[in-house]
Amino acid sequence: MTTPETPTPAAARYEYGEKQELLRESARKFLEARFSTTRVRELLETERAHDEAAWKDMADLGWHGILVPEEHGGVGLELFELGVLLEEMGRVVVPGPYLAAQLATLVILGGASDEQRAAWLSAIAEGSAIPTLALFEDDAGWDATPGGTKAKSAGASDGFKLSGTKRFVLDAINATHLVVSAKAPDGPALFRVDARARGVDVLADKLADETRRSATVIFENVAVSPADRIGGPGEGATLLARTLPSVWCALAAELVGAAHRVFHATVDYARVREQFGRPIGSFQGIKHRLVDRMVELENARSLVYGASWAQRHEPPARAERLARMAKAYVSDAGPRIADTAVRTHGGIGFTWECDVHLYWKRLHWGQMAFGDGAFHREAIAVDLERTAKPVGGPTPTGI
Amino acid sequence: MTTPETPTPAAARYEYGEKQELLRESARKFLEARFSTTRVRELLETERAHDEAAWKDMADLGWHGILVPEEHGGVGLELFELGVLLEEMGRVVVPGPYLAAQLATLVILGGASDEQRAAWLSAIAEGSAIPTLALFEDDAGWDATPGGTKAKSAGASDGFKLSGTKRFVLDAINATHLVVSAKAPDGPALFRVDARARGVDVLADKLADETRRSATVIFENVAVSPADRIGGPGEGATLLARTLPSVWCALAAELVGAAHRVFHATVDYARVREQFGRPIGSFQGIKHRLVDRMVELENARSLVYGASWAQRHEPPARAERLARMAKAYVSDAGPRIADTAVRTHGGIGFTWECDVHLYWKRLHWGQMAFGDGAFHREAIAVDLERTAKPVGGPTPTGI
Amino acid sequence: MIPETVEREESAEEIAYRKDLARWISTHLPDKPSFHLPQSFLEVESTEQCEFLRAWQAELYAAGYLGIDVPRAYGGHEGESWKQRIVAQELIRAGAPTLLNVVGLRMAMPTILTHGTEEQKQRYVQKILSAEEIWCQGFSEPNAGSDLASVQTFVKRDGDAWIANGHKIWTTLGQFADFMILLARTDKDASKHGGLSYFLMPMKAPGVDVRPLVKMTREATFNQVHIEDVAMPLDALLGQLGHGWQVAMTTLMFERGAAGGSERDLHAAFEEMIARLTDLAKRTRRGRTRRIDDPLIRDALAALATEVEAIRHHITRARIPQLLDHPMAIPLMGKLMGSELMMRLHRLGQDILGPSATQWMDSPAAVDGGTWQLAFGNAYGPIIGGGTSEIQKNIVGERVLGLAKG
Amino acid sequence: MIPETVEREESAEEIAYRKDLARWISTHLPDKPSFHLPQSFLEVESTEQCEFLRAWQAELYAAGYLGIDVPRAYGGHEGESWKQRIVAQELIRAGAPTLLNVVGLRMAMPTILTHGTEEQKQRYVQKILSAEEIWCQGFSEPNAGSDLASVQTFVKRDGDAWIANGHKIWTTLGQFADFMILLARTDKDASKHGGLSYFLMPMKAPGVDVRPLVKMTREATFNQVHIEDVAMPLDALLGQLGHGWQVAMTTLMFERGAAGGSERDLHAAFEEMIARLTDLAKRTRRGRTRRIDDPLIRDALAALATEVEAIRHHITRARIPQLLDHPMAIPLMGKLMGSELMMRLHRLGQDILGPSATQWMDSPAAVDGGTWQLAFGNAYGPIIGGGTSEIQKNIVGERVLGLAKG
Repeated sequence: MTTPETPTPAAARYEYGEKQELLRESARKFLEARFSTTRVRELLETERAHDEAAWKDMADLGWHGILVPEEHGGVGLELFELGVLLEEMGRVVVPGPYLAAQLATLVILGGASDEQRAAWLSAIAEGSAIPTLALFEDDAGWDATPGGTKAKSAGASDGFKLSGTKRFVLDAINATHLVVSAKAPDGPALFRVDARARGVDVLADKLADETRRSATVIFENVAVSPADRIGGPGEGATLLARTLPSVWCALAAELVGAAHRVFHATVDYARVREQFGRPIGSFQGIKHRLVDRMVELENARSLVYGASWAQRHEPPARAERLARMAKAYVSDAGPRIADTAVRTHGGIGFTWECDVHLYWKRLHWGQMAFGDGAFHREAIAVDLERTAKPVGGPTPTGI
Repeated sequence: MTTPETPTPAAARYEYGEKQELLRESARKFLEARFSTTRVRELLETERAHDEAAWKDMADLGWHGILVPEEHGGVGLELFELGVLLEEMGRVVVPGPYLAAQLATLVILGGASDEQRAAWLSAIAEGSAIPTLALFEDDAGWDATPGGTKAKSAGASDGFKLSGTKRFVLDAINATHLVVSAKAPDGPALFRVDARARGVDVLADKLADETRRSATVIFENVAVSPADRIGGPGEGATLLARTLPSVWCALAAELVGAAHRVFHATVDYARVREQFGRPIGSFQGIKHRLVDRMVELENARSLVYGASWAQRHEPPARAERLARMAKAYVSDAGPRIADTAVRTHGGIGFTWECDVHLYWKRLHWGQMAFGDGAFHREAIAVDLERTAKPVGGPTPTGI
Repeated sequence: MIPETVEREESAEEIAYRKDLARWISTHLPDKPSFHLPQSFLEVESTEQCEFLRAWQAELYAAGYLGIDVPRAYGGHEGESWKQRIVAQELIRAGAPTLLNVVGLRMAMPTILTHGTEEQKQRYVQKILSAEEIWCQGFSEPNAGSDLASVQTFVKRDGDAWIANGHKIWTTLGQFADFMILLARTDKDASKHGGLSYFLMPMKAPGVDVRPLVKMTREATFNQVHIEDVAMPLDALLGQLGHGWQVAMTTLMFERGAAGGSERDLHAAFEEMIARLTDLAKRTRRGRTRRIDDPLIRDALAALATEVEAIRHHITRARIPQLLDHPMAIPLMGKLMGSELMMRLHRLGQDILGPSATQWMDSPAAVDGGTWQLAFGNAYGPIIGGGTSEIQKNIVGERVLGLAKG
Repeated sequence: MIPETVEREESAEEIAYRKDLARWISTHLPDKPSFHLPQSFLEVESTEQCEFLRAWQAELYAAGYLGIDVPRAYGGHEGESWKQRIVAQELIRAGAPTLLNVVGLRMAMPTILTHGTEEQKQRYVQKILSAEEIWCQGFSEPNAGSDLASVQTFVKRDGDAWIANGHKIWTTLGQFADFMILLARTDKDASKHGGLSYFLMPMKAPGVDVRPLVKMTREATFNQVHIEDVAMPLDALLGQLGHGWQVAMTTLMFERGAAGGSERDLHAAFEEMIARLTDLAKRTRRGRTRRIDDPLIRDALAALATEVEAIRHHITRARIPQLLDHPMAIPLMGKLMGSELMMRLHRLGQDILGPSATQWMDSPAAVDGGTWQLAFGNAYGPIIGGGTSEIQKNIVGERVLGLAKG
């Protein structure tokens, strides 16, 4: 019970070896060099917040194709490794469409046919195609059940005509392709639509998180070829149900990176800032709150790692539960950590000049994106209820 | 904007004058003399936890008839004054049926006919009749909607036959009369039933709060005379709806007294107990938590005073909302204050010897009694929704 | 519109005053200007905003609705103070433009009335009420935030003048202000608290350099003020030399609402906020479900409404010494309770909005023009300004509960 | 019953071990005795409880399920430590009686194995495993709770003996114990921390007076121990003279789970707790509504299940140094996180129960015999014992985050 742990067989759990650590180190080096907060602040003043030079260099690093199989020009890593990369991106609150493209790629990889993979993936890996998810609607929840967007049949050979309005489409203004959910005559469907197609209208949002871009996208009789339907007839909803958990994990990984960075910057500040002749971190009012946030940050990280691994290695119901847990937890812990950061910094934490607000806004954006905590917890409760077995009284408290 | 407040006309708001302060002072003097924690601990070891000598002395003080009009031998004060008295009782975690009797009296006063008042009230004021409420059932909520308890007609002149099971009947073992809700052939009804009537079976609970007694009461074909029906045919539910808010206020007043006493005992302990060469109250970990609890305690007190006053002086919907707010708030604040008391006392706070647990248990009992916070908040939300008017954006934060 | 909940507790005189006032406001309320109007005095950025609000305050003053309880000798109306509170409430309820010169009204004026000479009162008070002269506060410094007594700005006597040098920060309205209430060190050898004095510094004097600071909301509404050899007349000193700490505490008492009826003003804003959140939840949806129908939202809304109601009843209770354990308990906890409650109300607003809470001002996808998000960000102002919540908890813990200093 | 969630991460060898063990437990589980069995070793009151649990521990040991990773020389089985963890998990899942000699197993044994002489290891370890000798802890004193280093119990050398005098408190199992791990002052002139030493004190020696303390649950399960001129042999000293603080820190590290795999044991208990709360909410009602159908309960349950899941993944992550900011971050926060989470789980249990949570043990109206309420009250034990949550936060803040001492 007391001697150090003997490692259990490596195959059974995620390992974090040289490959992952190399990826992290090179990512950190690149991102810190290219996305200093000075640079991030420059980019957020631009319309598209998209650093095209950095984007090309990321292609050389293989990042766009991190999930794309080698036969299509990618590096064929898994969600877990994408998470490592996104965590680093979150640390520097990277602007630009990387997250959007990877989230869409997760869905495409989950449903594309061999032909589609051959046709689409190499451009994604090169960075020349930038897909994004256009799933949400005013009258539909975060579960991406298709709402009012309809794909009418436009005759057998002509494919579909797509009409409807999608909200909160991440980086729509930077995207080359939109992955759109819609109700087709034969059931829920998912389409890949050229962002520049006739009838696609992108109305840019203005986000509180200025490092991000999103938009409302209106589709008006947009012609879609049958070759651009992802998944078979009627499979759109199940395909989303299967792939969204990975999307949540990836998003949560990015948010954990942001939370991690702003938390540790806050700890550093509490160590040096003095008031009443002492570092403010020596006051329990500050110290204990920081420890509470540390526990939350560590919980979030462990959940994200575990959930990311689970998407490939655990049964779907458990993988989904874990992904929801990771997203739900970081949805709530992120803003709390950001709040502690502002409060601990005092007046300076409330200024534009101090970087804290960049993280505060990113973490509040993340709270809501792809479902807030309460949304995911309701689904977790369904799963808990489903799997609970009849048992007796409480477990002991002093074990 | 800045000079001291000019008092607004006294008639418009509750005053707390000589009468109330005299009542409080005499109550405190009597209760501290007669209900030291040594005495309370003796009483809780007895079956009925009922100090009959003190009960008789309370009659002489006029406490049993505090709400009973003077023409029936009482002193004819209001709920606000009863609250003052109950707050003092809560301070010493008084055992015995006083609370139970007053809660039932509030309901009786709200619905009894002139004949019933003449017949019943003087015995209550004397302390020889001890009524209690028997309202709750397994399958009914805290709103006391009659569940499975039925009052069958036993022929026109013979009154009713009552059958059913009531839960959590406060001080049933000390009561002489039970105020029972039931479904009569002509609608919801409320009856006063002799606790010793044939067919009444009292199964004592064992409560975590050992200063309290409650029971499950089973009624099996209990004969009830028509003269013992409180309110007219079909009026049982509206009568309860009208009187329960006063019951919640009275209960909340008692709980505020308990919370107040244990909070200030905890502050006193934090001022004298030293660790690391300093009073523990000098550590922000303790200090800030105590301040948080102080704010909650003060909120609870103000809500209880305002709600108690409102029952007689504000329109029913608002009076009900305030009563629910007072009970909901103290339901949650009470256990938090009790939790802080245990934690601040450390190991000693977890012992039987230390009085903290008496309050901890009373406040946890109070959390659930007559509806927990969530139960009342749902009803408050209904009222908020009903009364909300269409308005615009947020109010300013920096006013 | 007179809310029934207030009416019921009021005398006929109060009700009549409220009705007259509401009528006056409804006929005098200025049209919305073409530019964005700040939600509070903490958010005044542009000269056009400043002048618009200055005119509105002047109109209120001219109509007898400001300085009601201030002596006539200093420009006031020498009336009953409850009227001033009703004015504050009704302005909030009517959604009237914010008052501009709030540092003057809530901090400088009461401090001058308490500690000032007759000449100082005559010189300054009326122009505060009329907004002819705008005031700002010069307490905080980069290294004196929570630890206010460690200010380093130094004022020395030089013949018939005081000469000030130093660096103040978080100076709201600094870019428009005519005067600053200045806390400065006048004796470096005295004790930390004993070496301070309190001045009324002209902001337009040579050597005052106001540089904007931008908030995380992108609003440039507070400033750094660099003070270099600024000369002040001898009567710029308020109170006695070396008594600056005590004078500053008076200011903070008034700022924190511990000395006026400002809980009551606050309560009107909170009550309005509950009404607006309820309304927001009724007109927004998640999927096809109205937010007001989400039990988690309902529970949170009811819980916050309960706390708002508690503040209302604090006001009634605070009149009665026998119902208070400590005379300062309720006043001293006001700033802590109020600022944190307002933050939680705004957090609930964000939860109600859900994904549209990610939208900023004037985004096409924003609800109510993104003003909920702006106000949410700005809710940090009252939490951090005037002593953080941690400082407030120390004050309450030590002064009210008698706990030892840390 | 092997829960699928654990199985999936395990090797074939682990799965096989778990299956064999589950089979062994199911065939050896003792019948429920006529008396109440304590929910944990913290709640052992009577001799019959003690002897029942002693026999069960002895049986587990004899079957090779205790001391798996302890050297054979000291009575162990010299096996792989993952097996010991699986044993802990399966015992919880099977609802087996609690282990009795937990102070011995989790505190005394690892400390003796770390700091003891060969003779001490041989003398004590095997009898801890077999529960032949019961241990208790003698750290806290009435005036040394959070401030442990201020203990005043004094041990002086007298010829061939150590003579102890003092007063210990909160001594769980003290009434049954054969030995106490004793932290005492041996040098009054040395520094507060430097004057302490660590002893293995025989409890049956003359001068040891054990007086029961009753908990708020009415259980008499911990004690005050008055020590009056108690003579101990020279080899009762563990570690060096004057190094008691360091040895005690080793003990606390093991107690707090910072040094073994005890998060994993804990996780099994937490996971089981989620299952039991879910089940409780399915079989209890408020009015006609199942508690599990209340959205507030659902949300709280899912939130707690998420935190339980996080603990599980801490274990996986803690293997990988690159994924830790500080090597002690996860171990050191274990006690804080675990004890507070268990309290919150129990609070949710009370919320689910609602009015029936007012009922105590064996009340006819109690659900599950009132055991939820008993366990709720006892959840304060782990929060306060072994260093309160405030002390834990200081430790984590200072050692992991590098914040200055207060």
